[in-house]
Amino acid sequence: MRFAFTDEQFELRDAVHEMLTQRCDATTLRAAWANESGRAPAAWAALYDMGVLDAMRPAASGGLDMTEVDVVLILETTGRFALPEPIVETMMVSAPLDLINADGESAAVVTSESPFAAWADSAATIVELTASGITATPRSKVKLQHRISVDGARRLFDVELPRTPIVSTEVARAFRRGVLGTAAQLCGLADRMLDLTVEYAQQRKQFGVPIGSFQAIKHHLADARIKLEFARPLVYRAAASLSVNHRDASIHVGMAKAAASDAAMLASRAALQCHGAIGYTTEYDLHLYMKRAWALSAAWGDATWHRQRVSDWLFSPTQPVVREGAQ
Amino acid sequence: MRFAFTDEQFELRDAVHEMLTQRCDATTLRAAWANESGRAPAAWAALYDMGVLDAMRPAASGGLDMTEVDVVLILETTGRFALPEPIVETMMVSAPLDLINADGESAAVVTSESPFAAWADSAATIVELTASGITATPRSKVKLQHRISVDGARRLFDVELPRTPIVSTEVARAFRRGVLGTAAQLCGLADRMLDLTVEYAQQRKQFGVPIGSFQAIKHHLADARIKLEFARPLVYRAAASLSVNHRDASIHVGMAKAAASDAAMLASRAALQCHGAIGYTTEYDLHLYMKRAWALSAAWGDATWHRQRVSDWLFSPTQPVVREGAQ
Amino acid sequence: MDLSFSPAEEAFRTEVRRWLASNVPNPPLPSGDTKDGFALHLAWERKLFDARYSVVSWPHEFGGRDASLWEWLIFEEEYWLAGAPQRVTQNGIFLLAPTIFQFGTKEQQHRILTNMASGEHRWCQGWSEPNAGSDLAGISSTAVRDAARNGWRLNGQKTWTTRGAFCTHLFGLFRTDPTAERHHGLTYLLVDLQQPGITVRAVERLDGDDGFAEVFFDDAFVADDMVLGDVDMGWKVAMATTGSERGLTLRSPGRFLATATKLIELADSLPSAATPQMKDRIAQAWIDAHAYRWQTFWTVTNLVAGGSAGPESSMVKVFWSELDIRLHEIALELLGPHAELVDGEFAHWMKGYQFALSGPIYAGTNEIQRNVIGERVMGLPRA
Amino acid sequence: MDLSFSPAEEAFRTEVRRWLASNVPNPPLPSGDTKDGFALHLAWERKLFDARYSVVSWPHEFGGRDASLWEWLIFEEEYWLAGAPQRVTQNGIFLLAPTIFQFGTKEQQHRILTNMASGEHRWCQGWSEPNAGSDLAGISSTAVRDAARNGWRLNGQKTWTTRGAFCTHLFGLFRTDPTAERHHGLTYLLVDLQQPGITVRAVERLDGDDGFAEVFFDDAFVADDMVLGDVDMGWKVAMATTGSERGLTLRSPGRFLATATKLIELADSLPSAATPQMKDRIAQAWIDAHAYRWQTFWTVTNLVAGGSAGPESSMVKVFWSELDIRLHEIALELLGPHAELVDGEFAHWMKGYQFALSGPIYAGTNEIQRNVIGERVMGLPRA
Repeated sequence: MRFAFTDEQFELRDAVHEMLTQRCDATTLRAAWANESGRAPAAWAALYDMGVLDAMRPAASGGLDMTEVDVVLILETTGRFALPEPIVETMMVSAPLDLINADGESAAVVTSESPFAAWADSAATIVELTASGITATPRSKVKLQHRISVDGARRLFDVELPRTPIVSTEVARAFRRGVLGTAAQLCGLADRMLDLTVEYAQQRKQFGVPIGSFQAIKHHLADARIKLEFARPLVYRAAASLSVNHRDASIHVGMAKAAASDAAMLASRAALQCHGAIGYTTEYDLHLYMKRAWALSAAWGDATWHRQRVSDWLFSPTQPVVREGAQ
Repeated sequence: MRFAFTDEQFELRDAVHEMLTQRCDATTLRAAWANESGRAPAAWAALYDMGVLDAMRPAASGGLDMTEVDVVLILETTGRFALPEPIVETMMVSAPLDLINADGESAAVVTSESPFAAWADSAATIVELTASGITATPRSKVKLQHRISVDGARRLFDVELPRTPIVSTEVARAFRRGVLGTAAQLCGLADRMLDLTVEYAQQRKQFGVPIGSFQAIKHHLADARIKLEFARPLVYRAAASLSVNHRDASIHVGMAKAAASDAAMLASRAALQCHGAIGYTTEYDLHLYMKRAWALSAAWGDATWHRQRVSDWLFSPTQPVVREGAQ
Repeated sequence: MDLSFSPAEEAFRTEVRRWLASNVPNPPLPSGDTKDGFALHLAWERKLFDARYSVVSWPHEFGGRDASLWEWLIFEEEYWLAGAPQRVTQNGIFLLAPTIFQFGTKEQQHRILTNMASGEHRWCQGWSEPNAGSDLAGISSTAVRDAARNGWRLNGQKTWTTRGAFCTHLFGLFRTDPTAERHHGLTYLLVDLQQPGITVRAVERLDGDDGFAEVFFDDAFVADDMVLGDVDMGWKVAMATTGSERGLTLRSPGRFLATATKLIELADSLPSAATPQMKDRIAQAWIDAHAYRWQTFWTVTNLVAGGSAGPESSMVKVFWSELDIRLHEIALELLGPHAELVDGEFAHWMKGYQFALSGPIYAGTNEIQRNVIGERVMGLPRA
Repeated sequence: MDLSFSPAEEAFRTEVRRWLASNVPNPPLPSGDTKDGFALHLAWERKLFDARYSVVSWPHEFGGRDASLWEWLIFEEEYWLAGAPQRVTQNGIFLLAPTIFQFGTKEQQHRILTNMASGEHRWCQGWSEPNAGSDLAGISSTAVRDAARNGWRLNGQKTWTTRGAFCTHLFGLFRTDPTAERHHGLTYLLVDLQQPGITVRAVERLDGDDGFAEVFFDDAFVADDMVLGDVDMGWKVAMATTGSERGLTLRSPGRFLATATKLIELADSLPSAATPQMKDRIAQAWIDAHAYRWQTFWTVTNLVAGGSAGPESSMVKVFWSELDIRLHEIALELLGPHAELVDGEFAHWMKGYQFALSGPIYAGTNEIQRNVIGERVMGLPRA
């Protein structure tokens, strides 16, 4: 048993962190809210150059053959910076199945749980996960209708797909990877929101003292931090289960997404309340991360949806001794 | 619209409060835990002398013809003192239907929601509320088996009733009165637990200051107080609805019990946590009230049970415009 | 105890319901926190005023109906259940007006109130400053005596001024005695925003509307007849207003009953999302909305009998602000992946959620309110 | 990342599971917090000791197996899943022993540890005093030097001493420098309770058992060789212990996994009470129990790699103590009117609920823990 990341995995995470510090700060996010694509091209290009976009792609087709464990920290980091890019759709869902080319193009994905295709207008391929299998359609053949998200950088679209052949039956696995990637991003978002709040609470003074010295503030933030610190291990464990195709991987991923969604929502509540009015303005940066957290906590199945699946599994008559679920 | 009690109603409440201050203090409760009956005879005798036991009984049979509104404050007060007596079973359920004599004897009641007969061994009559109607059996004809409650004063019994004729069909009304009486007692219990805690937090010092000056203590208690202050109006409103046989009385009573149960449970959590270890001993009085709150919050249908009925009603296809529910 | 409304009150309810049914804008107006939306709302408020529905509880002479508290509550219930527009003039009508009735001279009342009720003058609140938020006594904007012109010269900055960008006047506290500290030496002033020396900068709110404003004072002028209450005694006057700010709650049960009703309709329209566990939470929220209604009836009965609202109003503020968030959280969960959309038929739920999130922050954060409850309601010692 | 246990570890798990299956008392022992129940538990602990399962992680020379942290965790998981008795000697084994390993002399280790592991000596904790609860530095019990007898004379009172009435020894802090204040001038002493000058009074716990004790010192004696660490440096030593007190959590994931499993079985046995909304809450609690398991695996991997547990342990303490209450609250709701019974087949749930309620209070209240998290984990300023 070794439940930890390798130095290499941390180094890759740190490299991405450093790159995003340069190419995906709050200014970049505000630019994405305003520009045509809603994206951060410089960051995306760098991720491509670093090989991140093809990390999960089979070596045979030019990828790095990495596993979910290798990339989960990277995804958490993209959440930390609220990277406005379809990285989960591209890196986690499409590339591993060779549904798109390894030349830095992006994919948009629709599933019954996430029916709106994010950044579809700038995607090369629209991937659909259906009960019967996966389809991949060139954007040119897809009718898109723009929908507006509360997160100004997330460009959503209703899609009208032509009949196209099933290109892969790995639906379950693709879906789980999408869920895992989103759960990881939510942990990063929660972490970032709490950092912003601690920083603010240290310097903002009322009644002659920093508001962070008030017990009410401390306890709000402590509760949010606890929720996050107990969601992360479930996310990392789910990554490991996916990487070995664990029998109960879908349950492990569901546990992770339920916990990560709840943690991100609690962090956003605590962050906003502890900031007060300043956090309620769009001039302050908090909302850029908070609105992403709102969107992703509901995407790819929200906490209630995944908890329902865990519940159905726990209480299914065919469920083997529940302790097995603990292994 | 006049949503308030009359001076007479307050005076009667005050008289009962004063009497219980004399005859139902913590020492009395500890005696009830230890004695054979689990009851407080002096307090019961006084309630009889004051006419309280027969307040809801028809004047024609020697009662005072009072309504639920007239007595709800009295019941709240008996909760405040954790009166170890079957007052709800006797005064609210049995006397109004003349199921027992007006000579100070007591009744025990069993329903599907409260299957254990409290203080049945000292009751004159065992009343059962069944789908088909109400039965009333002399204790001598009933087989009792003692069950032990976490509340040492509450003597519970499994009952084995002989076949007996239905003596009344007013089941629904009798049940609602039992629920209302229990909800009122829960408000009184919550209030008492919070008073005990505030008193303790004012004098107990740690770090050189009263613990009540810590924001964490204040906020725990404030939350419990808020829950209580918004449960009370529902209880009083339910009393009024019962007194006029309102079409939706069962829903109003269910709303009241759900709110009162939750308020009492939150108050007991806050009270214990703010007391710390001292509250965790039986030498301190808090547990005498807290354990009654635990028992009554589950009796006559717990919060979940009543909320389920409200939910079924709200979402029943036959439900008239919901706004009517507001009238 | 009599929980029925009188025939007269029921008749009033029917009259109000009829009038609203035929006059409430449909489709609903756009947000009143944008320039254009605000203008449309003003037209609606003018319509209300002409029908004497703008300020039903005010005296007839100022455009009201001398409605009783009960009639006012009935009006509010019907107003919200009819889905009528949010009142963009509410800060003047519900926060300033009660103070003017209490502290204003007859002359001030006549000069100010009717114009306020008609929407001719729109009032915004100037409480907070960059360094005076929860700690309101930290106010540093100054008013210096200008004897020559029989008035005062204002300098400093106010912030978080709701709808300040669309208003004509501001009411707020200014430090008139520079030697006094904290709550002392403050004066309650009524300021015309349309004058040189005042700059108003709109500030975008969470939902993207210009709901806030910063107001900068650079030797702006206020005449003596725009001082409310006594000079240097502004804190006492202001407390009366923040009292009624939390007292706003007096009017809001109808708002949450309406939201709870819409929530039930939403669940009915989304059968697959409306699981038993969601219905359980909806039932709880609906019960809470009614608890608030009856708690309000309890308070109003007491007020009508001559009682007064004390620090208990802090409990009310915490309760409704957190209920409002719960109601919207449940709706967003029902909507699942559709929740993030701010276009289409469900957009008002995300809009409402963002609005609800301000509840625990404004009018004294819920943390401050819980301190007040602990100290002034329950008698716990101050820190 | 490798989330599988080694063949050797799995073999150990199997061995433990087998041994427990054939040795765990059935029916379960009565509460270990009563005189008779404690005696029965001691017999069980002796049995564990003889099979070297009493202190698996200790060195062989003290009755252990030199088990790795992983084997220890595996043992604990199996121990709880087998429904084996609560460890009535845990305060010595899990709180004092780590401190003795860290601060004790070789001689002390040999004199004390094996007797502790066998249950020959039972140790209780003497931290709290009537005026030193959350504020531990308020300790006023004194130890005065008695040079003639090469030891110390103790006076004062300790309280909330878990199972003090059934123990033979006490470890705690006493003020050896009367001129020093707060954290200074305290010494960590190991006290034989069976001597004149010591009075132990059992105090009844919420559930009616004599789980607490007050210990009165009236010129009781402690020899120099029962001083742990340096004189006047007791606070540093004690902090190590309270560290491992919260570190108790290292062993408890198995406890909550077992409770969650029992909760699911309870729901299966009460189909009419197990509504979808209850199942939803059960699933959440089950997820939380596993979150705790994996958070522990994360920490242990770090410890095995040479890392150390810091203030993060405060997060763990808050998490498991509130999870324990949730698990039992759900069970009581499933039981409805049967919940209040303390006889019959379901009685252990009410018993467990009452036990769980102590979690947020002992070992530093959760309010204190949240302060620690805010200040030492997140870096917020002290009040």
